[in-house]
Amino acid sequence: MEYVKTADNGRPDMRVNIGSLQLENPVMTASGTFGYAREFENLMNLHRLGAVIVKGISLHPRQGNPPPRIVETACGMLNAIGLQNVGVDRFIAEKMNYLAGLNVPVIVNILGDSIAEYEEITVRLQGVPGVAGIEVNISCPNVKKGGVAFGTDPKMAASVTAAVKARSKVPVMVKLSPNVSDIGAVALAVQDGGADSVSLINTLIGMAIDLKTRKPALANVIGGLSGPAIKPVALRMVYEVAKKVSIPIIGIGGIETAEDALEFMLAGATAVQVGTANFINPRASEDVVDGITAYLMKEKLPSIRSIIGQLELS
Amino acid sequence: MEYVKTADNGRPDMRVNIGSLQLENPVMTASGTFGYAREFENLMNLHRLGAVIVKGISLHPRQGNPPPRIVETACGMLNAIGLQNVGVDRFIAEKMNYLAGLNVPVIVNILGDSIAEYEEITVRLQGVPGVAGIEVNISCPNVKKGGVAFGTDPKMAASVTAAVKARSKVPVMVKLSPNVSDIGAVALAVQDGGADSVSLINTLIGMAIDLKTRKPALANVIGGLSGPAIKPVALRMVYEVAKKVSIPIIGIGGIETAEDALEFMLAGATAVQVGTANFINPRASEDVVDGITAYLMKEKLPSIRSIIGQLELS
Amino acid sequence: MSQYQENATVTRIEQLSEKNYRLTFESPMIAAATKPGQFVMIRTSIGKDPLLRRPFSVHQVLNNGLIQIYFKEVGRGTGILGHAKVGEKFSLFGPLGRGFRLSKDKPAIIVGGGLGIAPLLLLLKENCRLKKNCDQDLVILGGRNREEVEPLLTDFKKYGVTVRTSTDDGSLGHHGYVTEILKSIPLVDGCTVYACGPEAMMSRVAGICAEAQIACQVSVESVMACGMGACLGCSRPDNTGSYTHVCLNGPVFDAEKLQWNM
Amino acid sequence: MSQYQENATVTRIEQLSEKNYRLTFESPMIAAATKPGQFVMIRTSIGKDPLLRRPFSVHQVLNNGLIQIYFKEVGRGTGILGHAKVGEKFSLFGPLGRGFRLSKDKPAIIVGGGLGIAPLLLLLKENCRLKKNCDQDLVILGGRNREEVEPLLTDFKKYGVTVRTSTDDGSLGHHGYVTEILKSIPLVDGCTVYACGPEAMMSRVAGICAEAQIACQVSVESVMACGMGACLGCSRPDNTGSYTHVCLNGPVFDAEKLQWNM
Ligand SMILES: Cc1cc2nc3c(=O)[nH]c(=O)nc-3n(C[C@H](O)[C@H](O)[C@H](O)COP(=O)(O)OP(=O)(O)OC[C@H]3O[C@@H](n4cnc5c(N)ncnc54)[C@H](O)[C@@H]3O)c2cc1C
Ligand SMILES: Cc1cc2nc3c(=O)[nH]c(=O)nc-3n(C[C@H](O)[C@H](O)[C@H](O)COP(=O)(O)OP(=O)(O)OC[C@H]3O[C@@H](n4cnc5c(N)ncnc54)[C@H](O)[C@@H]3O)c2cc1C
Ligand SMILES: Cc1cc2nc3c(=O)[nH]c(=O)nc-3n(C[C@H](O)[C@H](O)[C@H](O)COP(=O)(O)O)c2cc1C
Ligand SMILES: Cc1cc2nc3c(=O)[nH]c(=O)nc-3n(C[C@H](O)[C@H](O)[C@H](O)COP(=O)(O)O)c2cc1C
Ligand code: FES
Ligand code: FES
Repeated sequence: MEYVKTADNGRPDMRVNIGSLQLENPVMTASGTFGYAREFENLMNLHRLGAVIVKGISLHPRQGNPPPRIVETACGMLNAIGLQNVGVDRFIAEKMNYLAGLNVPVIVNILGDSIAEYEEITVRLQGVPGVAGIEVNISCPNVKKGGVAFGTDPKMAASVTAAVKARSKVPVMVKLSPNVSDIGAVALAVQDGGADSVSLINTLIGMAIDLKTRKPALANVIGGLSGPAIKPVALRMVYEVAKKVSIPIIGIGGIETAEDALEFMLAGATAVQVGTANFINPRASEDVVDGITAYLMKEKLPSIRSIIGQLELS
Repeated sequence: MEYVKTADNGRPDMRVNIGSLQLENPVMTASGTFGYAREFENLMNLHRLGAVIVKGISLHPRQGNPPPRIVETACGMLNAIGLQNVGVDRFIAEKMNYLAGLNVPVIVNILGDSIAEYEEITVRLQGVPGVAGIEVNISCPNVKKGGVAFGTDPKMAASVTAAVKARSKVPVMVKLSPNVSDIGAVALAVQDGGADSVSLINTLIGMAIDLKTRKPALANVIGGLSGPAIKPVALRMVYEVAKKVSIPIIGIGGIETAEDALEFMLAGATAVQVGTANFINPRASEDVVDGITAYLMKEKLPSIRSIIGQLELS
Repeated sequence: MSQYQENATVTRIEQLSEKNYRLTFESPMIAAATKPGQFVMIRTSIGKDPLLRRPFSVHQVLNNGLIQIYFKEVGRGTGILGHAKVGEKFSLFGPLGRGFRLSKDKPAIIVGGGLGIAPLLLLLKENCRLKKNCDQDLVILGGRNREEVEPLLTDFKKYGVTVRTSTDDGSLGHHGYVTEILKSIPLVDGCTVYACGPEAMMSRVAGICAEAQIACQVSVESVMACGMGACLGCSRPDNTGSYTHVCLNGPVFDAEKLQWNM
Repeated sequence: MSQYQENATVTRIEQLSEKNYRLTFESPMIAAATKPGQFVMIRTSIGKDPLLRRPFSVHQVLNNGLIQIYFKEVGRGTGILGHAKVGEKFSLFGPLGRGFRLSKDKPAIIVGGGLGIAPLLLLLKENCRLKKNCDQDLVILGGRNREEVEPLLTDFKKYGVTVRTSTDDGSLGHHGYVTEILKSIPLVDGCTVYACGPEAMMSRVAGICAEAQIACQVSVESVMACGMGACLGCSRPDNTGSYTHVCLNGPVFDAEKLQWNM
């Protein structure tokens, strides 16, 4: 990796590379927690993000699950949105124009029910101005078909990766599911499949029950657990994957503050994604950027890259 | 199952059967969170428990991990006790006498590095007065050898179960790890191996980092996540396993109150274990017993058994 | 459509009945931007539990940048707010959502049940300001008992509007439901019914208005994570067989645009 | 060895320096049972976060069932306690652990550094009560600066004992460490040193006492989940190459029984 020092303004160098993707800073927004970015334009400075990852896009529009779709749990939340989205064509037509106008790389999170669907979405996204990368969601627990299997079986994960990679000119990030016995094995398979990077973790599969009604709290019965509650699991998985793969890792799971983000980077993440925290503090991702900068200045570290993987084991 | 109504005192019938084990109520204490019960004798009425499960016992004494062994996380905690225990012989000699004097079934949680070790501990526990059951820990994430593999691979899990079962005259409960892709498959294997019941979940593997020192917060680097944070994952797994197996299920994970316990029972658990909550409220397990009784009376339900698995799906 | 995160200080606490509270916050930016029917998301804890913000309709906007919410203690979040102290600060985020569409010359019938009364005071205020004179308008407020309804009456009556009441136990006004009052009055052509209350009540109001072929706007609830369109959690079936989102397209909807279980 | 969970009311709050507070609780059962060096576990949140109780040495036992803790605001739990209001209730659990072993006729040298001063006031009180006269005894208190040490001096001095002080910045007493004072005084045969403070300080005290061959009791810390022997989380290397548990066998240990990094 080669970083040209553009300006010597005394501020720490926040740039990181995710494969060929160069980011001004390591803070992205997690898919499904930041809408299509525009929702946040009055609430924060979108241009200060490292990258924007948009809500998962499928080949055809999806209506999503009936309500209730969310329920709060201890220090976390469950969601079963059911991947509601407008489909790749309307996404390109209606959302990409605005996104392309942002000064930050836009990464499109995609999901399919079959390898053919993943391929087709990838093909349609090629050449669309503003699409800087693809994040392949092989881990969504909410849809009965596809999702779970792709992310759980290393061979399947490698196949999807290879299929998307073969059709993509932009870098491919594969998003791993935590609901597996050996996430390191899946990460390795995905690396072998050609992934430029891996992001982790997606949500843990969970459930909540309303004792009053004796019904599941979510209409979909099960949902994805996110938020601070899952951070210890996410950190452990990033650490585990970092020992296995050589491609960059993007850490996700319960990140609310710069401290959280820096912990993920110490564990081996090159960048991070802020998810559920956006709901609680719409400025969370920008606050994380500010906080990392402040930390580096306080610690007199010239570059964020000197943090990555620097966990000290005694 | 056959329940003789002993007294018609207007109070709900709290009895449940775990295979041939008859419990006065469905509330047990989780292994490793209740010492050897005696620690709590001045703090609650031990005789009111459904069962006591003691700290995991190995063939030989184990010193456990260096400190720090615990760290708090969002709505949870990580522990890496490292299965410190006095070994099965000293356990029998020093602890069982007191435990046998309690008016409640005592279930001994065991763990080994090999099938032979599990067998040997089982053999030594046979005929010891007061030992009402064995809980086989195939899921502990803290010890490098053994633990993880047994709980992750359905075949291995079945083998351990069969080996212990073959040598035990008392009922065998197998405690499942949540760190797997398909807990239903492991549960089924364990049932096929002859388990009388399954208990779940053990802790999720997690990690915490101290940004100030840039070191892992636990000396053991990784540890087991417990407490309210994991409850949604535990509930989901109980629900999933209940759809697969026909043997009784004991629900564990973040249970603090009677409401929590009742949710697990709706999801399909015949009984529950109270773990981390014992640290916060030493009376937690007795409070859960009281709370369940109060709930049944309020709802005018004559028996706790009418709750089990009664989750309403619309 | 500007929204703000404000660290708002509690300036006044009124316990209006056993579980119902009215809190006044100093929140000048949100106060200046709020329209009737919009809501705020309030962070109730300093820790990570309860994690999510809680949605509350803006009940009143007062001078000097003050806003009020009127709420019932039903769980942990509202429990924390119910025990707030003057001087305490909470993070408010808003104003959010689409509020009521007011009309200068159409008679308004404002129907509130229980805590659904909350957004209607600001609605009435704006309605009367717009019309200068609102003596053609009617307010119907209902609740479980006198304690729940009476404390709010003066605030509504000060706008010179006719206020009728009902209570489930008959302790104040009509013994029964607000919908029975609504049903009993002549619904003049061109008038608009504005309603907020329990789902069953609104469903009934929607039915009455559909039958009488008059406009009906309802403010509905939904669980919410973000309150601003980012999570897609607040879905509600609409009349097309698809879902609409309460935080973005509501909380106020034309009743006919929603699906009702009648 | 009776322990209690008590819902204790805060009756007094003293901010002794920038981050250091002294809280008085009405906790009659714990107050009656506490011996010097024992501690209580306090639940700081009403929600599930922070989840675990926090350990604090009992600083003083007063009349009328009151106990005090003296603590520094270092994180979320102590942050909540630092912002407590008179009348607020917290769940206290205690008394826990093994305290100091006092002796009626041996001179005592009591050495406290920083927040380690907390348990020493009750120790001194009991020590003087036991001996009737403690003018042979010596108290050495140290801290970062005058602000940290001075507010506690009157409380210690009222027992008629000699109190010497040190501060890191020299703003009060000896400019340097308490261990330098300890080192500089003659350690009479048969006296006991009681110490509580930062790890490095206690390690040094243990070394000085070992060299002088006099008894030394230290109160040490450890992360704790349960505080009562159930979790085995509070392990600390002892002098046998094994682990001891701070909550059960401590927090007060004979210094020679522990492993020290010197
Ligand atoms: C747009 C909007 C505006 C609202 N305005 C008001 C208002 O002005 N005044 C007011 O009192 N409430 C209002 N609510 C409802 C309010 O948000 C909930 O009462 C609150 O979130 C409950 O939080 P809690 O932590 O106290 O309850 P929780 O601990 O989360 O839940 C406790 C109990 O309350 C129930 N509950 C949770 N959320 C709701 C809800 N949205 N409606 C009804 N019951 C619920 C739960 O099912 C549970 O049984 C509004 C909701 C929305 C979506
Ligand atoms: C037996 C015993 C008695 C104690 N008595 C006192 C006392 O009388 N007065 C007092 O002020 N403190 C005392 N402590 C320490 C006190 O328990 C901690 O300061 C407190 O738990 C911190 O909680 P927190 O939520 O504010 O900090 P957290 O948010 O948990 O942590 C914030 C920071 O404080 C550090 N920290 C956490 N625990 C400790 C600890 N045990 N010691 C030092 N730093 C810690 C963390 O590493 C972190 O950097 C005692 C500890 C023990 C074990
Ligand atoms: C409401 C919601 C919707 C989500 N939708 C998606 C999605 O469409 N695609 C995806 O890959 N992940 C999705 N996620 C997962 C997040 O991107 C993220 O991986 C997860 O929430 C963990 O991070 P957090 O704890 O910071 O939220 C969603 C999460 C939430 C809470
Ligand atoms: C400190 C600690 C020690 C534990 N030790 C054991 C053990 O020895 N054997 C075992 O099977 N589980 C052990 N567990 C796991 C618990 O029994 C339980 O499965 C887990 O904590 C989840 O339940 P909870 O969330 O209610 O704590 C331990 C848990 C904790 C917190
Ligand atoms: S609450 Fe998040 S989209 Fe409506
Ligand atoms: S703190 Fe749990 S055993 Fe000491």
